[in-house]
Amino acid sequence: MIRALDATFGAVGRGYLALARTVGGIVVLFGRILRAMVPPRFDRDETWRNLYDVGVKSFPIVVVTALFVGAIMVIQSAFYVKRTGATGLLGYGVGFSVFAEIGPILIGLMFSGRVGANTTAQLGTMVVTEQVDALRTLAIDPIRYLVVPRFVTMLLMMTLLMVLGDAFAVLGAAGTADAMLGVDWRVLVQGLLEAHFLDEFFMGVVKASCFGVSISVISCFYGLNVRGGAVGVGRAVNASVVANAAAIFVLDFVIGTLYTVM
Amino acid sequence: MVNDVHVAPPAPPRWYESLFIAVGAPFTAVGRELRGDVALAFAALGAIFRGAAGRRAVVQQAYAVGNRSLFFITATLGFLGLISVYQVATQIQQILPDFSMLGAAFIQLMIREFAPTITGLMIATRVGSGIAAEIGSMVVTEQVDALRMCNADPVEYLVAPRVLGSVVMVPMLSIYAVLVATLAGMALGHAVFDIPTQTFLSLRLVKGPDIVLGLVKAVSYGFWIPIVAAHAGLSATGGSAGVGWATTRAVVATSFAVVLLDFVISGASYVIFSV
Amino acid sequence: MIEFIDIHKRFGEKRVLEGVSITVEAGRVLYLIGTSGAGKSVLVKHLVGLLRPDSGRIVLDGQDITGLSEAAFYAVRRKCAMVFQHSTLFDSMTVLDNVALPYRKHARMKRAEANERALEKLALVGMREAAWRLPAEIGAGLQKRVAIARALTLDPQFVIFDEPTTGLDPLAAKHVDDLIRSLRNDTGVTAIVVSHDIRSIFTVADRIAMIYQGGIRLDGTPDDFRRSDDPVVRQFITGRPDGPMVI
Amino acid sequence: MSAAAAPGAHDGAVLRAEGLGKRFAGGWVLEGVDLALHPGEIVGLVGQGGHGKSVLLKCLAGLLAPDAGRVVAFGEDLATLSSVRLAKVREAYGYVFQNYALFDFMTVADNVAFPLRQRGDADERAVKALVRERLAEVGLAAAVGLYPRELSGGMKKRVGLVRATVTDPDVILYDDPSAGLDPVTSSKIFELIARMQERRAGSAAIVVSHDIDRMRAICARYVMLERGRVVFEGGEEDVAGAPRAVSDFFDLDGAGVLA
Repeated sequence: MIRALDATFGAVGRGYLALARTVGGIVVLFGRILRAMVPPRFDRDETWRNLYDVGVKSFPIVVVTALFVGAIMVIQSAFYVKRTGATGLLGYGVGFSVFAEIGPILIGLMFSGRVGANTTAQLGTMVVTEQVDALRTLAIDPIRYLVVPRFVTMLLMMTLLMVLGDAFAVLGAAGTADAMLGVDWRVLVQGLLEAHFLDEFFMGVVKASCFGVSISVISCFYGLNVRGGAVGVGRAVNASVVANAAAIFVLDFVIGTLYTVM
Repeated sequence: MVNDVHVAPPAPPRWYESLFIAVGAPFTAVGRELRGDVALAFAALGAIFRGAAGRRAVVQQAYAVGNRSLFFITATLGFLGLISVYQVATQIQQILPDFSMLGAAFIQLMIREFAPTITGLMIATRVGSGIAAEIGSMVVTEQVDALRMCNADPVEYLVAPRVLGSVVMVPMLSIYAVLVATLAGMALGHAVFDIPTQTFLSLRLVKGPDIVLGLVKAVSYGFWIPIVAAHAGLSATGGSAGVGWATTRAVVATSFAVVLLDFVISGASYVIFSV
Repeated sequence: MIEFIDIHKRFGEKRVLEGVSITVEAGRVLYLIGTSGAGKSVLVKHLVGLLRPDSGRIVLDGQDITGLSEAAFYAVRRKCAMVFQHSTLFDSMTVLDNVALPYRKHARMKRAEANERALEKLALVGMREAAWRLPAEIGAGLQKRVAIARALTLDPQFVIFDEPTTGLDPLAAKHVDDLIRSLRNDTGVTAIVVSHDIRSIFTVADRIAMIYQGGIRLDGTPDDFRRSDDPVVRQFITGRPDGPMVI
Repeated sequence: MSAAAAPGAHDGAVLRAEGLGKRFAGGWVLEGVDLALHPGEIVGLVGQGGHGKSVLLKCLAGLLAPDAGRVVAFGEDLATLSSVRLAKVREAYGYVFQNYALFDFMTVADNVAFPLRQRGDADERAVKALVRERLAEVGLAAAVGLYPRELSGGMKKRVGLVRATVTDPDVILYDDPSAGLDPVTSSKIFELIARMQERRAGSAAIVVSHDIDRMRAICARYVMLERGRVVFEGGEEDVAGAPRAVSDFFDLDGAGVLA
């Protein structure tokens, strides 16, 4: 009995220790990134390449996700709208649920899947093929050269993509509302404007920038800590997307609560 | 040895060429991807109906998909429940403080939409990338070729058990997700907004079709996630970079598949059954 | 001069190095030999700070570098370059960009100037024509030469080669051997080469040290090795399948 | 093996490539390769890195489908076989992979037993006994219960070798069996290859390697590939008359470094 208790608590304890180590490592990395950013000397080539990679490659998936999110929101409320005839609710719903809640979460998840996983795979591959060690032997600091450009890029791109995503979500919602309910797009936009949509819009963008920070730090952390060859890279990508998803939900809650309290 | 190298850099494509390539590439890529997924789905179904998936392997995979995702689903869906109730209740409070319908609407929306879809997305992330990483590293370390040389069909041996395990476990996890999110939402509603638990726990709005819709979604995510992920893993090429790209591709493709399926199933059910 | 003094290193339960001492004199090429997993690569990685010893000291050109911080090690790495076993070229960059990177990062050169200097280094290893290709487009033998060019960009005094001919076909291996030899003769670098390619060892080395079971089994000239009657050394250099060696 | 048809139906060759071509995105990797493997011989397949040796081996095993020409094994064109028939033919093959390709979720013993169990007709006790015996033969009796990740490179190579040969196949394909190993371990591996060959008289093998010195001991005939084409075929005695690039590769005068 005591042995069983011991085993259970041991496992739980070990789990928490591992979690603490990971979170600690991520925080330390975040600190090192910030320190490496003063003085702000970026490698121009590496930053440009990343801006292009991240921006261009995640553009289609963000657009498509946003269109679908807008559309699905309308489909979900179609039933009520049809029964009650309260077409004004559509715009309100899009503003509130898409701009402030579901939009940032889904776009954050997609971004972490596309860009975060990619970053972990890239850095992880560089670690197991000893390219990161090679950088160090060429007396180049991997944090400054590899991580800082990715951090800056993701922060910037996630914010921009969120703004873009909002626009496409409205488009998707308007298209679906027109096709399924015969509601004119102007009605939807009217509802949106009446519903203090700027508040929600800013909240969504703030969330998105925070997700950009967490995604970049977490995926770089898992990438730089890969061990054990090709198998290790795959495992690290897996762990990285899981951690990113968890972080997005936790951050979303924290920011949402802080926002309403303030 | 050296004489086969260029003397000058190759001419870069003209800007309009790169534009066409950039616009066209995603379509051809998605097309190719879909064709591969569907072919693999048929192969896996064939293997399942032949009874080729070993019982032990299926149980093992069900454990990997289900039990080992419990903590993750609890955390993410729990927070989703907290967030949604908090946000919606704050909104309602500003208009008129009548929370009587909040719980009922919340539970209905969870069952038909959020529990299966967010669970699906989370499983796509956790399990999808895991499957791609496992199978991808088996491909680049030539273990899949070794399986074939030993007369073990990789689809029977690797894909079919994962599909079966996931088809069973994703609906289970979705049901579990409804409970977790509802409990979290109810606790928050009670603590912050004084909503009585009996008022919150109302199944007034939940109709049969909602439950069917939620389950259909969960089952189809459960089927397609391992297929899409395994396809990404099996197409891995070359070294450690290959496994990384395969895993990345799996995350994107499986998440995307979930969003797409959600749209298609929700749309179809509205158009056909008006629910 | 490079001095390893009584280096101990273990990974978890596994003791890899148990008191290794080696001295390499300036301008010489030392070959470090031993079975796979004997700790040859582990030893040389201490010199560029990729690994830290559990005990013992490393002295480079009279400077004790054992306890240097990661930041302080960057100065050491400028004069001590390393060519890795798998070339480790940055695969997203062209051959030219790979070699020009250290110039751009350290000497703050303009792109045109950095490229020009990089092309000079590439010409040194006979790879100027391949400058605009990506690493993946050229074979392993050519990648190795580019990696050597990149390691030479900061004009290092010391160069470490980790298994430079492993996995190369005989012709490519011979090219790499010739490069190492001409490097010593023309620029006077001090080199440590980790290898178990018997042919390269006996055609290039000034001095050979054999690591066996955590310590140095024999340290001497190629002739010392040819004449040695230690059964372990004999078995290794003749490559006989049976003998006293534990593998 | 049951898969082998009567000799004479295919002029004695167990395995034959006819005008074999394979194309990847970058262009042709193999072009017009003709090759025949006769019972009882070991052919050394040599050439520079990245010039198509591994691809050729995979085509010969039916792991890659050729884009031109055909592979005939035991008198049957691999491309025309049904999956059931192909499986039957593959039972006559053994394949030693370059990177070991051990199943990392199985113990050493299960890895070796896997090809036997896959045939379905074997008695479990006989399988276990055979696996133990074969592993003991290569000095791995103590490793039966270990997982591949707990083994050194040389040990993994030996396990791969035993797994490929435990069914006593007619054709064994070795993809760079000594890559990255030190001289002593390499010699051990080549010694094992020779022993496998002796066990089953009439079985044939192709060995891909850069290790010319060690191949001399076991190969009677060599095939050299350059940019996907066969540039040399013959025994050691024919090297002298071959083009410079070939004789350089075999480096006949370089063997005396120890003298």
